[in-house]
Amino acid sequence: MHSVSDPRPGRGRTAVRTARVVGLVALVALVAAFPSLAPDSFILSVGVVIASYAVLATSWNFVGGFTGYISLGHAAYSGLGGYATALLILRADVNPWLALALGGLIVAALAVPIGIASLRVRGASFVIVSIALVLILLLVFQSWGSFTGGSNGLRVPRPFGDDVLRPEQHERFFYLHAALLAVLLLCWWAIDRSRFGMGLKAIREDEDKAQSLGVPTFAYKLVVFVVSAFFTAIGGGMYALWFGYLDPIFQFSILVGSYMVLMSLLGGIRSLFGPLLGAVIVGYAMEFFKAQYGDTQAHLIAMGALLALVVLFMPDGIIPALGNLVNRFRPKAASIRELTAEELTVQREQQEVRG
Amino acid sequence: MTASLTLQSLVLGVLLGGLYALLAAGLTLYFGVMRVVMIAHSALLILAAYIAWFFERQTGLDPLLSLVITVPLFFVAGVVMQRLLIARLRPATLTMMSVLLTFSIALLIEGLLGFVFTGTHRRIQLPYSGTHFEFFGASIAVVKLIAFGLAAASLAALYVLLKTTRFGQALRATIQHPDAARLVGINTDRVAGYGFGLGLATAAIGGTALSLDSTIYPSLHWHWIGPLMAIIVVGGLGSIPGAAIAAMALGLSQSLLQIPLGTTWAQTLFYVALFATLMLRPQGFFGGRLAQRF
Amino acid sequence: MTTTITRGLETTGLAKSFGGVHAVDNATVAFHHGKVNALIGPNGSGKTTFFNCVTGMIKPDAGSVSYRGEDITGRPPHRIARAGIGRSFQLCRVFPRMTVLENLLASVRSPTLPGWLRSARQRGDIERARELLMRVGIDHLEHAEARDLSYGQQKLLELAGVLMTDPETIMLDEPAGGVNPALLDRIANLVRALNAEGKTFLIVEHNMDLVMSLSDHVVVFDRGAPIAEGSPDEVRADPRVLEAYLGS
Amino acid sequence: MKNAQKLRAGALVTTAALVLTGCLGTSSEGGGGGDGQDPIRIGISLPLTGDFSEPGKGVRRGYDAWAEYVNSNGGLLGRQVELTILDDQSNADRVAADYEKLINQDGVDLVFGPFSTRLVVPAAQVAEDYGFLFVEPAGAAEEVFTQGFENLFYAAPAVADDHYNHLAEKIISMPANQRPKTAAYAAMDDPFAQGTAYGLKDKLEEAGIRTVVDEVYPPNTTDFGSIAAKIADSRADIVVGGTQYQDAVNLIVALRQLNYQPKLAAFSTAPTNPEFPEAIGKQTEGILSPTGYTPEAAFPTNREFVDFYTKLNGNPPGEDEANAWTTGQVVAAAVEAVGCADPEPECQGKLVDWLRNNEVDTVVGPLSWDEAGRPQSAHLIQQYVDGKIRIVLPEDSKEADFIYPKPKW
Repeated sequence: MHSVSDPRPGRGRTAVRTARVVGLVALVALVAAFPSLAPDSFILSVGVVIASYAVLATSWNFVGGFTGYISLGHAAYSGLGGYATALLILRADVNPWLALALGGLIVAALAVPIGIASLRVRGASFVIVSIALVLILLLVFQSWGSFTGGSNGLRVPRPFGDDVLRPEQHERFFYLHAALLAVLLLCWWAIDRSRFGMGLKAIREDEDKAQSLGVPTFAYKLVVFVVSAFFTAIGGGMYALWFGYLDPIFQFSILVGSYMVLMSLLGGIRSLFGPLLGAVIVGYAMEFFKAQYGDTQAHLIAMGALLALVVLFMPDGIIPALGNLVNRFRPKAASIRELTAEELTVQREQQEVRG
Repeated sequence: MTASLTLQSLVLGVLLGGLYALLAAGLTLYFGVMRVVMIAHSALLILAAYIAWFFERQTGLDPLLSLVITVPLFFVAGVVMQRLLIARLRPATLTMMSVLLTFSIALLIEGLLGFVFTGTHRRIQLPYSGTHFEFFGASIAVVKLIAFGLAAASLAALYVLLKTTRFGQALRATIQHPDAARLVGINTDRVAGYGFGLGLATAAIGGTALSLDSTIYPSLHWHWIGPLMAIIVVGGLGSIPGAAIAAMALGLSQSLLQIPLGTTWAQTLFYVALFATLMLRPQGFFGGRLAQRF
Repeated sequence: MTTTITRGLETTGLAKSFGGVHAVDNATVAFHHGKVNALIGPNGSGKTTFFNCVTGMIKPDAGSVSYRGEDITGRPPHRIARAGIGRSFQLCRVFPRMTVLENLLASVRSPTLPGWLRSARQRGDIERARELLMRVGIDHLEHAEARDLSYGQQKLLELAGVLMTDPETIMLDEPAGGVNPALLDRIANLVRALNAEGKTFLIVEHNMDLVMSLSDHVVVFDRGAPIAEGSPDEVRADPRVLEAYLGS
Repeated sequence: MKNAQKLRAGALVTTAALVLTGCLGTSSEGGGGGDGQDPIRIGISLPLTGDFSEPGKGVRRGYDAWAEYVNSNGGLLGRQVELTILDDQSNADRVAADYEKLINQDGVDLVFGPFSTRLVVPAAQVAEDYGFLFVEPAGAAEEVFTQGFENLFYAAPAVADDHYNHLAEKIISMPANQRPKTAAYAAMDDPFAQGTAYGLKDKLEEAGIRTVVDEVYPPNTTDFGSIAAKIADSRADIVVGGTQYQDAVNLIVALRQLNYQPKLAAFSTAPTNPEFPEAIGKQTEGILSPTGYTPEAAFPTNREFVDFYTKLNGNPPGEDEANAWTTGQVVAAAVEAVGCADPEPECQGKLVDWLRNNEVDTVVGPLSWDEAGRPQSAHLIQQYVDGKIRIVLPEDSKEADFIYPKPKW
C-alpha cells in the first residue's frame, strides 16, 4: 500500500535529472548563440529588450511568486534604479558599473520604509501602495527637473566608448542581461529550496496559518521585498545603460509594471522559469502584433484581455497548466483524491475492526 | 497669499472635495462588500464621462440627461461584473486576483475608448461653461456648482439608503461581518452584487459631473485612481463616512496647498497622506476595524 | 481550586468588542498546565474571539494574557507560537499547494540569518516530519499536495504541522468538527497520548461527548466571559451552564 | 514533478527563442541597393496611437502628401520615393526600436524624424549611431540641441525659446505708460510648451516686466481652478500660456470663470488649432499665438503646397503638416544637391555636410542651421482679429493690426 499511494515513484528520478541538465545546457547554449543567430542588429535589440523583460519579471517574482503579493508598481524600482545609476554617473562621476551596483543598493534602502508601510497590513494596502508609488515618483521626477532632468529626460552616458558600435553594444548588453538573469534565477532557486523560501511559500498559501506556526511573516515579507526591489533596480539600471535615455513618463509607468505581472503570471509565478517564459511570449507577441497590426490602440486591449483571461482561467500560469496536461496522459498519475477516498474506507474498516 | 485667494481656494477645494467624496464612497463600497480594490473604478468614471460627452454631441441635449441612461446601465453592469467575474475568483487569493482582474478591465476600457474615440482630448462645450457668480469676493462657476450638487445629492441618497432601508441594513451587516450576516439569513452574495452596482452608479454620476467642467481622454483614469485610493486608505478601508470625510479634507488641503507649492507638488499630498496613514495608523483615521486585517 | 498547579496560560480581564458588540468581555481564566482543558459555550459566546486574542491574531482592547508567568499580551502570533503555544484553526487550515511533507517543513525555523538559506530539506527535519506523519497516520501521502487530501486527512495534517513546532501547549479549535467517528477516535487517542507525554491542551469544542471523555478541566463561556469551570462532572451539574445553553 | 516542469519550461523557452529569431528575421529584407531604378525608401516612426497621436497623425498626412507630390513630379534623383511609417505608440522605447528596425531590417535609404521632443532624442540617438542624417519636424525644445547630436536638423523656422521673439520685441518697444508691468506665466511640464513660455519670460524679465505668477503643471492636468485662481488674484497685466491644446482651453475657461481680464493673452499652439474658436466661442478676440506656418505665407513653394495638399485632403494644411512637408523639402534639397540617397555612411555624411553649409527654401521660408541643428529664423505672431486668426507681427508680414489691450473675454 505504501508504494501504491506515493505519487512520485523512485525510478525515473535520475532520468528526470538528466533531462533537466540537458535542458538547462540547451538553454544556456541557445542564449549564448543568440547574437550570432540573429540576422540583423534589430533582432538583436529585440533580444536585449526581451532579456530585460525577463530580468524584470524574474525580479518581480521574488515577491510575487514567493509571497503571492501582487505588486503592480514594480516600475517604480526599475525606474528608480535607472535614474539612480544615471544620476550617479552624471552628477557624481561614478564609474557606470559601480553606479549600477550603488543604484541597486540605494533603491533597496528606499524599499525598506516602503515595505514597512505596505507590508505591515495585508494585501490590499500593498497593492494600493505599489500603484501609488509609481504615480508619486512620476510626479516627483517630472517636477524636480533641476535634479532629475524632469520632462526633458536624462541622457545616460554609455559605459562603453564611442568606438564600440551600436550592434556591438547590443551584443554586449544582451550577454550582460543574460548573466544578470542567470544570477537572478540562481538566487530564486536558492531561496526556493531554503527554509526561508519554505516560510515564504507558507505565507503565500495562508498567512495566518504560517504566522501561527511561528513564521515571522512581516520580517520574511520585508526581506524578500527588499531583495526584489534591489534586483528590479539593477535590471532597470542595466536597461538605462543600454537604452541611454530616461524620461519619467516612460520609466514610472503603470503599464511597465503590469507587464512584469502579466509575464510572470502567464508563465507561472510558482515556477523558476515561469517569468522568463512569460517574458519571451509577451515580448515576442508585442513585436509580432506590432509588425502585423501596426497603428491601433489594440495593444492595450490585448494586454487587458490577456490579463483577464489568465486571472480567470489560468491563475497558475502556463508551466503548471502544461504540467497538468502532461500528467493527464501519464498512466502513473491517477488522481490522488480517488486514491485517498479509497484509502479512507480502508482505514475506516481497519479502525472498526480494531475498535 | 491674500485673503480673497484663500477664500477662492477654499471654495474650489470644497467643490472638488465633493466629487472626490462621491467617487471614494463608491471605491470603498466595493472594498467593504467584497474586499476588492476596484482599480477600474476611475476607468468607469471616464467611460461615463465619455458617454455624457458623446450623448451631448449626438443629441445636443444637456449632458446631465445622460444620467438617465448611465446610472441604471452602470448599476446593472456592476451587478453583472460582481456575479460573473469577481465571484469566480478563489476566496483565498481574492484580494490579489481581483486587483488584477479590475486592472485588466481598466486597461480594456482605456483601450476601447482610445480605439473608438482616439486619444484626442475632449471637452463638452456648454453655453454656461464660463458663467459664474460672486460669493463674498470668491467666484463660483455654475458648472462646478452643478457637479458638486450632483455629488452631494448622490452621497445624501446613498446615506439614506444605507441608514434607513432594509437593503442598507443588509449591506452594512455584510460590510461589518459577512459571516455573521450570513448567519442571520442575509444573502451576502446578492448584497455584494448590489453593492457593486451602487459603486458603479457612483462612477456614472461622478463621470457625468466630471464631464461638465473638465477635459477627458482615455488615460485620464490613472490621474484619478491614485488620489481615490489614498482617500479610502486615509478614511479607513470600507468606511463610507470615513471616505467622505477624508475626501473633503484632502480635497481642501490640495486646493490650499496649490497656492504655495504649485499643482504638481500639491498632488503629492495624497500620497504623503497615504504613506503617513499606513505608517502611523494602518486602520485609517476615520474607519472601522476592517482595515486592520487588510 | 488547587494552588499547586504550575502557571500556564492565563488571561486577566481580557476584552474585545467589534462595533459595540462585546465578543469577549472581561474574561479572567487560568487554564491547568499539563492537563487537557476544554472551552465550551453556546454559539456566539466569544470562544473563537477569545482564542484569537490569546494567540495574537487579534489585539485585545483591554486585559492581559500571560503564559508561564510571562506577559504575552499583544505579541504577534509568531512570537506567541515560539513561546510554545501551537494552535489549529476552526474548519482546518493547511497550505493547500504544498506537499504534505512541505507543510511540516514550513514549521521549521532557523534562529540565525545564514540558517535562513539552508536547504529546507535537512535530513533531521525530514525524519522528524516523517515520524509525525506516521504518528497521525498519513505518512503514505508525503508527496501529495495538501489540497488533494480528504478533509479528515487535512485535519490530521494540520495537527502534525502544529506538533512540528514542538509546542508545550496546543490549542485546538473544534477538532471534532466535520469529522467521522473513526477519525474522531483517532484524534482523541492522539490527544490523550500527547497529554501523557506532557503536552497541555486547550480545546474549543461543541461535541459534548468528546469534551466530557477527554478533558480534565472545563471552562464554560457565555457572552464573552467564563461563567463556570471545574471538572466535567462539576460543570455538567452546574445550573448556570444549562441556563446558558438553553436560555440564550 | 517539479523537475519535469522545469525541464518543460526550458524546452519551451528554447522553442520560443528559435521561433523568435526565425519569424522576426524573415519578415522583410533587402531594399538598400541603389541602382537608380529602385525606389528610395524612407523610414519614419510616428506616434499614431497614444498621447501624441493627434499631432502624430498630422505629421503623417504631411509626409504622405509630400511623397505623393514628389512622385507625381518625377521622383527624387529620378527614383520614386516610398515611405515606411511605423507606429511608436507615443513610447520612447518603441521609437528607438522602430528606427533600429527601419535601418537594420527594412534597409531604408533615408530616415525622417518622429514627432515630439520626448521621442526625438531617443530616435536621434539611433540615427546618430548608424550615421544617418536626421531631419525632424517637431523637436523644438532647447534640450534637443544640447545633446551633441551631429546629424540632427530641425525643419521649422525657430526653436521653442525663440517662438515669441517678435512679441517680446513689440512689448518692449511699447511706450512706458502703455507697457505692461506684471506678467503671469503658466506652462505645461513639457520641454516644448515650457520652452515657448520661458523664452518670452526671460526676455520680458530682462526688460523689467515683473513675473508675479510662474506655474508649471503636469501634462495630465485637467483641473485649472487653482492655477486660474492664482493668476486672477495676482491681477497680472498679461498672461502667457506655454500650452498645447486642451490645457489652453481649460485654462481660458477657468480664467473666465474667475472674471480675470488681462491686457494681453498669449498661448502657444492651441489658438492655431481649427477647433479652438469652437471651444472658446466668441471670446477668442485678441488672443495671441506664435506660429511657424500659415497657409497664406508668400514663400515661393508654399502656394503649390497648399493647393496640392488641399486637393488631396479637402482642407488646407496646418502647422504639423507643413513641418512634415518642410522636412521632406529639406532632405530632398540635400539629396538633389549631393546626388546620392543610400544608407552608406559616406552618402549620409555628405548630406549632413551639405545641410550644414547651405540654405534651403521651404514652405516656412528659407532655412539654415547652426552647428547643433537649430534653425535661425523666428516664428510669426498671430492674433484673433474679428473672429479670424491673422498674422500681426512682424510688421512686414502682417495681415492685420496688433490689438492692445485685448478686449474682454
